[in-house]
Amino acid sequence: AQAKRGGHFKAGLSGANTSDSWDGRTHSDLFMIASAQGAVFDSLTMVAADGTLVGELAESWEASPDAKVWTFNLRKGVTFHNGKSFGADDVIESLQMHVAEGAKSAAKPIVSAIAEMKKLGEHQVQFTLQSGNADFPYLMSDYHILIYPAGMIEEAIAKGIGTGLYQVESFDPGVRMVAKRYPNHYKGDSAGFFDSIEYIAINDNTARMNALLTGQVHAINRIDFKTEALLKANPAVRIQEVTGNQHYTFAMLTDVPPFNDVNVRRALKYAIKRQEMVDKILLGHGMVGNDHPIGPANQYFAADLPQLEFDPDKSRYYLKQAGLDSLDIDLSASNAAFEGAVDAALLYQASAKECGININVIQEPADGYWSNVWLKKPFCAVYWSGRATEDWMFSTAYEEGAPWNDSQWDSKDSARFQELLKLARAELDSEKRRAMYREMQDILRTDGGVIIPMFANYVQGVSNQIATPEIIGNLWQMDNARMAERWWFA
Amino acid sequence: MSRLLEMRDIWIEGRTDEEWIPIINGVDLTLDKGEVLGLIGESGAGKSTLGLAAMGYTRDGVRISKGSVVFDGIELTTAPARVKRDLLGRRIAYVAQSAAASFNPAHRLIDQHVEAPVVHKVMSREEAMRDGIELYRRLRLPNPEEIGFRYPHQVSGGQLQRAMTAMAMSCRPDLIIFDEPTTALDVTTQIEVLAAIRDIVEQFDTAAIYITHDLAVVAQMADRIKVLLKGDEVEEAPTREMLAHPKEDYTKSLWAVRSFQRPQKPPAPPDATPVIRVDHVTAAYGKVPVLFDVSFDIHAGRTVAVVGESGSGKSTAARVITGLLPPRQGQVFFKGEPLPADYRHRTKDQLRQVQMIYQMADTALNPRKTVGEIIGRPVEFYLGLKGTKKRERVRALLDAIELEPDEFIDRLPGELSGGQKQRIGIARALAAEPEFIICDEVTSALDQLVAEGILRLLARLQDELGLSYMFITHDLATVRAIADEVVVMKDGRVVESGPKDEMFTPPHHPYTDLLLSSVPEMDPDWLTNLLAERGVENIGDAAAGRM
Amino acid sequence: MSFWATILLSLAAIAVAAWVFRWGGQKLTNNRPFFRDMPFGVAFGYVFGAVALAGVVHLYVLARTLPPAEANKYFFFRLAVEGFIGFSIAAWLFRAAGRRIGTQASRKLFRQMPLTAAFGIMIILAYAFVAIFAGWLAPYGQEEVLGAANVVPGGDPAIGGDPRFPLGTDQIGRDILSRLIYGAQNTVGIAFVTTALAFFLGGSFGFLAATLGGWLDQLLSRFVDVLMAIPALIFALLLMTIATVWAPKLGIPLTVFMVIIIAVIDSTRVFRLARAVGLNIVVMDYIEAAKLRGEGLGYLIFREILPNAYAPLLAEFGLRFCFVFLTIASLSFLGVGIQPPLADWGTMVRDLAQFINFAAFAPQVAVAPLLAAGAIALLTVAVNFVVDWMLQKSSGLKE
Amino acid sequence: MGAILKIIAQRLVLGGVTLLVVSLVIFLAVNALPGDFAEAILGQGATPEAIEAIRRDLGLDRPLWERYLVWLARMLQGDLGVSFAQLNFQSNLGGTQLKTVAEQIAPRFANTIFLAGVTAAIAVPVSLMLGVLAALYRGSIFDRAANIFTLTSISSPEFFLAYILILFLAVLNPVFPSLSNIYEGMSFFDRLERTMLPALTLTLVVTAHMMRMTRAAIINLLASPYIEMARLKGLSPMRVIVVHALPNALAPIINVIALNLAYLITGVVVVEVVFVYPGIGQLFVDSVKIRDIPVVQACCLIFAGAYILLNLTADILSILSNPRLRHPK
Ligand SMILES: Nc1ncnc2c1ncn2[C@@H]1O[C@H](COP(=O)(O)OP(=O)(O)OP(=O)(O)O)[C@@H](O)[C@H]1O
Ligand SMILES: Nc1ncnc2c1ncn2[C@@H]1O[C@H](COP(=O)(O)OP(=O)(O)OP(=O)(O)O)[C@@H](O)[C@H]1O
Ligand SMILES: [Mg+2]
Ligand SMILES: [Mg+2]
Repeated sequence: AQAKRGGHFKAGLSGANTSDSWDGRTHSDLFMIASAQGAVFDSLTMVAADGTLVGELAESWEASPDAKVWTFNLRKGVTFHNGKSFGADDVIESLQMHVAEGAKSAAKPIVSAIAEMKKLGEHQVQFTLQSGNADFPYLMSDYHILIYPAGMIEEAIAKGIGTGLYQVESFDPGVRMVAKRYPNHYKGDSAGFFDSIEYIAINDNTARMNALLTGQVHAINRIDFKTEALLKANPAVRIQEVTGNQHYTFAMLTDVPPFNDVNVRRALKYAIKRQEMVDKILLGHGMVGNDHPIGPANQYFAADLPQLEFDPDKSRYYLKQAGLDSLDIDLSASNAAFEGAVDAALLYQASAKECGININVIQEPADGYWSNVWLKKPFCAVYWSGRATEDWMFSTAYEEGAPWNDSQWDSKDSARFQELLKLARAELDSEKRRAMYREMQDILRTDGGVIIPMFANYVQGVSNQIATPEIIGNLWQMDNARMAERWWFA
Repeated sequence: MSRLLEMRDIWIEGRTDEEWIPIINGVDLTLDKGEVLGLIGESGAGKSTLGLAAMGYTRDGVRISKGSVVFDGIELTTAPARVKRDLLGRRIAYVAQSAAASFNPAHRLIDQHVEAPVVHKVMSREEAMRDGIELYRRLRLPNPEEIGFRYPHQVSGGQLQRAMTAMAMSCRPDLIIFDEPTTALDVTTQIEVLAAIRDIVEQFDTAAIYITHDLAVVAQMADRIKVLLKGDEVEEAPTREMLAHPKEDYTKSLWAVRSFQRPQKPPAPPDATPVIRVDHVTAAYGKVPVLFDVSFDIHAGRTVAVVGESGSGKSTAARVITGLLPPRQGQVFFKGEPLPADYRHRTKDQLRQVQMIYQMADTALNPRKTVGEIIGRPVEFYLGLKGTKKRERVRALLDAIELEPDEFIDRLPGELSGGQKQRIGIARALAAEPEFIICDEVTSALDQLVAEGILRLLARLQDELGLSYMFITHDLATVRAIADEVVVMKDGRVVESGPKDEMFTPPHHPYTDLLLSSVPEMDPDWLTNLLAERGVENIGDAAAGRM
Repeated sequence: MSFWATILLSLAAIAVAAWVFRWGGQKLTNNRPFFRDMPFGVAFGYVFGAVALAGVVHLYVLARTLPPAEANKYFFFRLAVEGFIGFSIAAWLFRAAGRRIGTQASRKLFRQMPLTAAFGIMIILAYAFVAIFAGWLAPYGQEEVLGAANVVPGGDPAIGGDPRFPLGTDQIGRDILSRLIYGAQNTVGIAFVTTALAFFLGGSFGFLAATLGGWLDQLLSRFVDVLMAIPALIFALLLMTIATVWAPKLGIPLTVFMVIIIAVIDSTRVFRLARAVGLNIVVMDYIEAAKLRGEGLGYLIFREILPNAYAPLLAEFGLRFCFVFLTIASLSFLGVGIQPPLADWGTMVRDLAQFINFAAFAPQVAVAPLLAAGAIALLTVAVNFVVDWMLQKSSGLKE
Repeated sequence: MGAILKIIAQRLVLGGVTLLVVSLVIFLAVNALPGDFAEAILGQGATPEAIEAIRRDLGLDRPLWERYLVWLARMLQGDLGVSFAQLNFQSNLGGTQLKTVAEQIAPRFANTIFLAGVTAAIAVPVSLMLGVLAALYRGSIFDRAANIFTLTSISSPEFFLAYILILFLAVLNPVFPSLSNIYEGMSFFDRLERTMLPALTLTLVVTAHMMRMTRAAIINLLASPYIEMARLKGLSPMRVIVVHALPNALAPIINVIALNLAYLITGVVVVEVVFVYPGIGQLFVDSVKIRDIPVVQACCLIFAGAYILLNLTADILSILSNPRLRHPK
C-alpha cells in the first residue's frame, strides 16, 4: 500500500522511567529509544527493516583496506530543529561526549576504539580506529550515539533538539512525549508520515493492553503471550511478531570447577529440553537456541549448524568422560534475569534429572541481581538483547577480557575463537567473514560456556487503523523503534 | 374551669430484646387550664414516660398501645405527625431533668430559645429575642441582656434550669411538663429554681405537670398529686389532703422514709488515738489547689459525715486519705502512725485497713466478673484464703449484707439492682476486714427506700464489727440519720465541725445555716414562708453570686 | 450532553411519579398514616427504588434473551444479579437452618440475626472449610505442573480454552482453579496469623500505655505517631523490598518477614484502639479499687481491663483482618507479597487482569481474574457484615 | 482563644518532631534497601568501576550519618536536593540544566492533589448526605441498602473496584477512558474526564468510611436529651438532625474525613498503577526501584507531612467545632 501523510499517532510503550532524559548515553529501554533515535534524533547510519545498513546523517562511507580508517561523507542541507545547520563538528562533538571525562556512556567501548577523529571538510569526517573493524559503520547506528548540535549539546539534551523527523512539543519523563513532524526534513516524503506523534508511558501490561483495545492508543509493545490468542480474535487490532536477536541464557563461569571441564559443559548442553522451554516459557513465541548468540536478525547467522537436542545418553556419556557418575550444581535464577527465568530453571532441573544431573535452583532476589549474581555466581540465568552485528555481540560477551564476558570465555578455552574474532573484525570480504563467523558459532555451540536455549520474539499489537510496510524490523521492538518513521494511517 | 388535657386508660409498653414489656398500665390523667399536677413515684415508676405521653410523644422503643390523649380537643395518639409537631413547643412545652444535657452544647442559649417561636411562626426572630430577654429577667437570671449569648457550658446548672423554663415559656404554651427539674441541683440552688418556676407558672396561668420523686418538693408546687408505682396509679388527691391523710400503704411508706435515725454515740475520749487523723492537709490537682489546710479526726467505731455542696472537695479529701492524691502539705495518720502519702508506697496491710465504697456502683464493680469473684478477690489477696475456704468466706459476707448467697454468688453486676450493687460494694470493702471505710455518697444514686436499707446495713455492720466510717454526702437527711460527728466543707476548707447534735442546734455558721434551711420540708407553705423570710431579692443575689 | 439530559429528565419524571404515588396512596387508602405522613423525599425514594429495580429486571431479561453476541455485554450484570439472588437465598436457608438446629443459645442467636450477618457467617464457614480441605477439594495440586500451559479461562477451545481446566492454566501449566482453592489456605491463613500477631503486639502495648501512663505512654504513643505518619502500604512496600535480601540470607521464608512487617505496621492501629479502650476502662472506679488493693500490673491488665475490652477488640479484629488481608493482596498485586510457588489471590489477579480487557466479546475469560479478586472481596465483605452486626449488638442501639 | 493557639502551637511542634523522626526512619529504611542507585541504574552494565564512579559522584561513599545530616541541613533550608538521576546526568554534562527534586515532584504532587480533590469533591458531600439520610431513616430499606453497598465497597480490594469500573465503564460501555495519563496543558475538562475512573474508584473506597461515621456519630447523639428536647419543640426530623445533631457530631466526622483525605494523598499507589495516573505514588514506586534516595525521601516527607497536617487540621477544626473549647468559661 502507498503511504499517506497525516494523523496523530499514539503509542503506549513500556520501559519509561521518571529519570528519562534526551541524553542518548543513558538510553536503555524502548520508550526513550523510540522517542530519541526513533523520532527526534538521527544517527550517522541506520539499520533498515531488512537488516541492511543505510546512511542516515551520513550519505556514504569508505574504508581503508585494513578497515582501520573510515571516511564518512555527511548529508548536506540538514538543519537541527532550532535552525542550526548540521556539519562535521556536530558529529565529532557528539561522539566525543561518550568518552568525556567522567561520562558514563554505554557506547564508551565503541567510541574509545576510535584513535582519532578528523574533520576533513564541512561535510566530511575521518575516523582512525585503534584496530581494524569492518563493522564500524554498523556501530555508528547504535541508539546511544545520537547527533547533537555542536556547542549547545547541553541545551539540546535539555530541550530535545535533534535532526530527526519529529520536533519535540512536550516531554514529561516517565509519562509522555509529544512531537510534531519537522516540516523540511531531509527524508522528505519517504518517511515520517504522521503529522504528530504521542508516546505514552504505560508500564503496566494490563493497562497497555486495555489502551489498545479501547482505542486510546494505536500501537503497544510487549504483548503478554497469554492473551495473544484472544487478541487475535479481536477484529480491530492485529499482532506483529518478529524473531530478533533477543536471547535468554544460562551462563557458567568456565574458570570455575566443574565448568572448566568442557565435558561437563557438553553434558549440560544435552540435558536441556529447548523446545519445551520455547513452548512453556515463550509459549511458542520464539525459536530454539543453539548455544551461540547469533540470531536470525544477524547477517551471518549460521542456520545450517546441527541443532542441539535433548539427549540423555550423550549427556551421560560426556559426564562419564569428565570422570563423573552424577553431578550436583547450583543454578541461580531470578525473574530479573528474564521473565520466567525461575520457571525455566525449574524446567531445566526436571530435564537434567533424567541425565543424572542434579540442579539445585536458587531463587535470587531481583534487586541487585546484576551486581551480586551475574558474573559472580558460577551458573546463572541471563538475558541478552542481542547486537546488530556478530562482532559486536562476540566482542561484548565472548572476547577475552571483555567486562561482560559472562562465561569468562578466553583463549584457554578456545584460542581459535579469540583469533578468529580478531581476524573477522578486520576482514572486509563478506564471504570470508561468513565462514569465520560460522566456525565461531560452531565452537560456541559445542564447547562454549553459555547455554542458549531460546530466542524470544518481539510481539506487539497494532490497531488496524495503522498500516505498516511489509517487512518489520527485527532488531528491536516496534519496528526497530522506528514506527514514527515508517508507519502511517491506513 | 375548662379541661385542657384528658388522658384515658393509657397503656404504654417498651421493647426489650424483641419483647414488649408494660410500662404504664391503664392510667387516667386529667388536667384543667392553669392547674398544676404533681406526679410522684420512685425511679422507674414510669413518670417520665407518662409525662411525655401527655405530649403525644414516646421515646424510641416505646409505644402507646392503648388509650387516648386529648389535648384541647385534639386526639394526639392518632394525629398526623405534622399536627403534633405544630402543637409541640408552641402549645405544649417540656422542661427536662438535666438542663445541662438538654441544652444543645453547640448553640447559644438565645438561639435555642428563639427556635420554637420562629419555627412555629409565633414571632419573628427579633421579637422572640426581645421576649427571651424579658423572660430571663422575670426568671431573675443575672445579666438578662447578655446571658442568652452564652453557650450552655458557660452557665451554671441552676441558671440553665431557669433558662430552660424560659425556653419552654417562649411560645406561651398552655401546658408545660416539668420532668424533675431540680433533681440534679444542690439544695441551695434548688430553692431558687423552685421559686422561679412557681412564679412564672402563676404569672402566665400555665397548666403544668410537675414530675419528681421528692414529696417535699411536689408539696410546694402542685395543686393535686398523683402517685405512681411501677406503672400503676396508686392514688390521687389534692395536695394538702394527700399530705394530711394518705390513703394507700405505699403512699404512707413514702411519707415515712425519713424514720431511720440512729442515736449519736458519745464523743470519743479526748486522749484516744483517732483511727484516722487528717492533719493540716493542703492538696491540688496539678496547679489547681483544691484543699486548704483541712484537718479532722475519725475515732474508732464512729461515723464522721462530711457534707458540703458539689465541688467543695469532699471526694478529694477521701483521695488524700487513700493515697491516690498525695497532699502538698500535711499528713494522714492511721492509729497514730503516719501513712505514706502515695498508696503505692503503702504496705499490703496499710492498704487493707483503709477501704472505700463508691457512689456509682455501676462503675465500681467490674461488669465482667461475678459477684463471687468480686468479693473473693480481696479475701484471697489479703487473707490468702483459697478454694472452699474462700468460698465459705464469700458466702458469709453475702449473708452479712443480707443477700442470699446461692442466688447471687454467680451473678454478674449487670444482673443486679442498684441497691444490690451497692451492697456488693460494701461486701467487697468488708472482705478486706478493714477498720476504716470511706463511703463516698453511697446512697445518693439510690431511691429513698433502698438508700435507707443501705444506711441500716452500714449502721448494723458498724455496731457488729466496730468499724469507723467517713461518710461523704450532701444530703442532710442522711447526715441526721447516721452521723456521730459532722464536718462541713466549702470551697476546699472545713467551715465547721463537731458532734451531730451540736451541729443541728443553732447557732450555726452562716453556711451551715443556709444548707440546713434549704432542705425542703413536707409543709406546702414551706417555700412561701422561706422566701418571705429570706426576701425575694436575696435569692436573686444568691443566684448572681453563684456565677 | 444527551447523557446528562437523559438523567435530568428521568429524575424529573421520577419526581412527578413520586408526587402521584403519594397523592394516589392518600386517596386510595383513605389517608392512612403511612401515606399521610410521607415526606416527598421518601416518596421519591420509593419510586426511585422501584424504577431502579425495574431497570435491573429489564437488563436481566435482556441478558437472558438476547443472542449470545449481544448478551455478552450484559453477562457480568447477569452474573451479579444471579450471584446476589443466589447468595441471598443461601444465606436465608442457612439462617433458617440455624434457627432449627443447634443449642438453645445458638438458635436464639440465629433468630436475632440479620440476613447480612447470616450471609457473613455462612461465607466465613465456607472459606474455613475450603481452606482446611483445600488439598481434598482442589482437582490438582497448587504446584503441580500439568501438560498444557497458558490455557485461556472459560473452557472454550475456540479461543484457546480447555474444558478440563475451567479457569485455565497459568504460564507453566498449573491449574488456576486449584490455585484459587489453595489460595484460600495461603491467603486466609497468613492474614489470620498476621492479624493475631498485630493484636498481640498492639494490644499488649496499648493496655500497658493506658495503665501505666506517664512517659512510657508518651514514648509509645509518639512512636506510633511516627509509624502511622508513613503510609502503611508504602512502608510495607519499602520494608518488603529490604526483606527480599535478608530472607534468602537468613534462610527464613519471605512470607515470615511479610507477616512480621504487616503485623508491626498494623499493630499501631491496634495500639491506638487498645489504648483508647484501656483509658476508658482505667478511669473506672473498679480499677481504682483494684489499684488501692495493691494489685500488680499483670492482674490489672489481664484480669480487670482485658475482659472489658473484648467486645471492641473483637470487632476491631474483624476489621483489621480485612485490612491485613487487603494489604497482603495489594502487596501481592504489586509483586512483593506472598511468593511463588504458593498460590495467592492478589498475584493471580495481577497475572490474570489482562483478560478483563476481553470481556466485551469473550466474557467468560474475564471471569477468572474477577473470581480471584471477588474471592478476596467476598471474605472481607462477609467479615465486615459480621463485625457490623456484633458492633450493633454490643452498642445496644435499638434500631 | 489563647488556649487554642497554644494547643495548635504544641501540635505543630509535635508534628515537626514527628516529621523529623519519620525522615530518619525513612532514610534508614531506604538506605537499607538492597543495592543502590548506581547498581540499579547500571543494571547489566554494573561493573565495579562504573559503580564506584557513580557512587563517588553521588556521595554514596560517604558514611550514612554524614549523608543524613547533610540532607537534613539542606532540607531545613527548604532545599530537597537534586535527584540522583539528575545528578548522574550532571556529571555527564558538567552543566546546570538540573531539575531539583522539588521541581520534579511538584507536577506529580499537583496531579495527586487534583485526583484527591476530585475524589473529595464527590465523596465528601455524597457520604455526608448518605450518612445523614441513613441516620434519619435508620432501619429502613434505604439504610440497609446503603449499609450493604458501602460495606461491600469498602471491603473490596482497590484493584478489584478499579477493574470492575474499567469493565463496566470503559470496556463494556465506553463512557470514560481507562487511561488516566493526564499531562500539563490539558484542558480542565479533559483532565476531569480522564481522572473520572480513578476518582470513582477512590470514591467507592472512601465513601463507606465517612458515611458510616457520619451515620454512627449522628445516631449516637440521637439518644441524647437535647435531641429529645429539639423534637419536643416540634422541629422537623431533618431540622433536628441537621441543626441539632450534626454540629455536635462534627468532631468524629471531621476526623474521619481528614483520615480519608490523607489516604487519598498517600495511599493510592495501586489505583495510580492500574490507571497509569502520573501521581506521586507512581513516582515514589519508580524512585524506590532505582533507589533514588532524594526523591524517595522527599515523597515520604510529603506523605508524612500531608498526614500530619491533615490530622492537625482535623484536630484544630474539631477544637473549633467544640464550643467548650472555643468559648472557655
Ligand atoms: N426506650 C425504652 N425502651 C424500653 N423501656 C424503656 C424505655 N425507656 C424507659 N423504659 C422503661 O420504662 C420504665 C419507666 O421509665 P421512666 O423513664 O418513665 O421512669 P421514671 O419514673 O421517669 O424514672 P426516673 O425517676 O429514673 O426518671 C423503666 O422501667 C424503663 O426501664
Ligand atoms: N482529677 C481532677 N483534676 C482536676 N481537678 C479536679 C479533679 N477532680 C476534681 N477536681 C476539682 O476539684 C474540686 C473538688 O472536687 P471533689 O470531687 O473533691 O468535690 P466533691 O465535693 O466531692 O463534689 P461532688 O459532690 O460533686 O462529688 C472541684 O472543683 C473539681 O472540679
Ligand atoms: Mg424520668
Ligand atoms: Mg465527690
